[in-house]
Amino acid sequence: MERKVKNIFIDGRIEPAFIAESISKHSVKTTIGGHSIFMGQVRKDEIEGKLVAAIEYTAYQELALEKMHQIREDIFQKYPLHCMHVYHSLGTIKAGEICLFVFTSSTRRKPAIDACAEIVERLKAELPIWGKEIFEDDTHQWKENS
Amino acid sequence: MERKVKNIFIDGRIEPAFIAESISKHSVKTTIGGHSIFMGQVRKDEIEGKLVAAIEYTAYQELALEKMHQIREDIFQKYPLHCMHVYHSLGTIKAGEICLFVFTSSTRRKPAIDACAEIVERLKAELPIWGKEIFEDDTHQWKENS
Amino acid sequence: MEIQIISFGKISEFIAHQKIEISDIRNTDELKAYLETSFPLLSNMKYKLSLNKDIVQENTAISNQDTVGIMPPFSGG
Amino acid sequence: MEIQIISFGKISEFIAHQKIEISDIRNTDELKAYLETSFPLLSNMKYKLSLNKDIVQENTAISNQDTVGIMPPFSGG
Repeated sequence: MERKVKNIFIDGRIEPAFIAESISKHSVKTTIGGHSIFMGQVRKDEIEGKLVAAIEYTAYQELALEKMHQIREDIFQKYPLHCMHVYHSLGTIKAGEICLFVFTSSTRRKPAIDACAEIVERLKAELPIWGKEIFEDDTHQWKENS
Repeated sequence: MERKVKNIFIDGRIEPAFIAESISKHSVKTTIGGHSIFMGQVRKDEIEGKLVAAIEYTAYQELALEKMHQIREDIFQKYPLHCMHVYHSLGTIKAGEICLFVFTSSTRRKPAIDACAEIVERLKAELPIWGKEIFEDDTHQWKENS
Repeated sequence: MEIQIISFGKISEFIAHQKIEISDIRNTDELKAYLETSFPLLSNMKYKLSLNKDIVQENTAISNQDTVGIMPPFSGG
Repeated sequence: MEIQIISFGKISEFIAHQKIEISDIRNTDELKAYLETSFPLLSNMKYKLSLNKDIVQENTAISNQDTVGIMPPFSGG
């Protein structure tokens, strides 16, 4: 069993060009028939009259990567995937920018679609990552996943 | 009720750069929190010892666009989406290239994910589109969705 | 009356687009029987008809100048 | 013995990273009670502990030089 723990953290926003590059790399994998992608984007939520300007993400990185490694192994056990890529931003991500990118690929469409959805759920529930919502007036509140 | 029937057909493969551009355009829509994407990629399947080199797609375009319009309306009725984009290739798409791109966005993740999966299912079942699998020796067979 | 026949996918390999003159065919069920006699390969296949811009779900009357599509199972996506 | 305390998210605003000397605390349940007394804000919050590189699921023995993380509910993604 391989014990290579992959890094998932990226400083700052995830660029659409990075996503395109990631998609491009799969054109040589000609047993893939379906790709599923989920992206999280920072919302300009209004909370008690104040607008969210950005979310500042921090993580307990060591623990998060260890946990993500377990999730990865579980998902590969459960679904016949060719590829699985996960990236999460750290630092300040402005409203409208992308902070999460999950990408799965399989021969037929269903495993990619189901695995992608399950990774997003597990990642939100299990990874020690915290988002601090920074309002336009520089006050803040801590986000909580429901 | 708007009666604008959008075109979904693209000549040739769908470029990763086109997908990136489509993602970028959503950064101004700051009520979006989640994006879901499905992409279909042409597989180099082996069928009775021969490898698929490409799929040539044709469609009954008028009918397909009409049907897609109905699917679009059904999906917007059923899910609280901000955006929905669908593109399907026509013509010859080589193994490893992308022939389908479905992109949905919503405030929270679940509607985008569920709608995207449902659009893919309905599109495959209901749109009059045909794929001719062209083998490396230039013979062919017609694909059938299971 | 005259109707336009268009065909797709696998079926386009043995039924060309064509105008046909029909006299005693009034609806899509009758047209199916006619087509399967004229093009025997069709009788062993799964296919659907379209009538103008709709997929035919049940037997439907045909009018002069209608366009009928003959469509094998879909395989988009 | 001495343990290292690290804190995250909202909790990092009132508990700084620190080394603490504990004599009569042997496990994570006892540590929780100690932390909630020392930092009263904590007793009104949902939080989890980590011990070294694991999230604490049940009462676990603590050893000298362990690292304990205090983590509010996650909000990644």
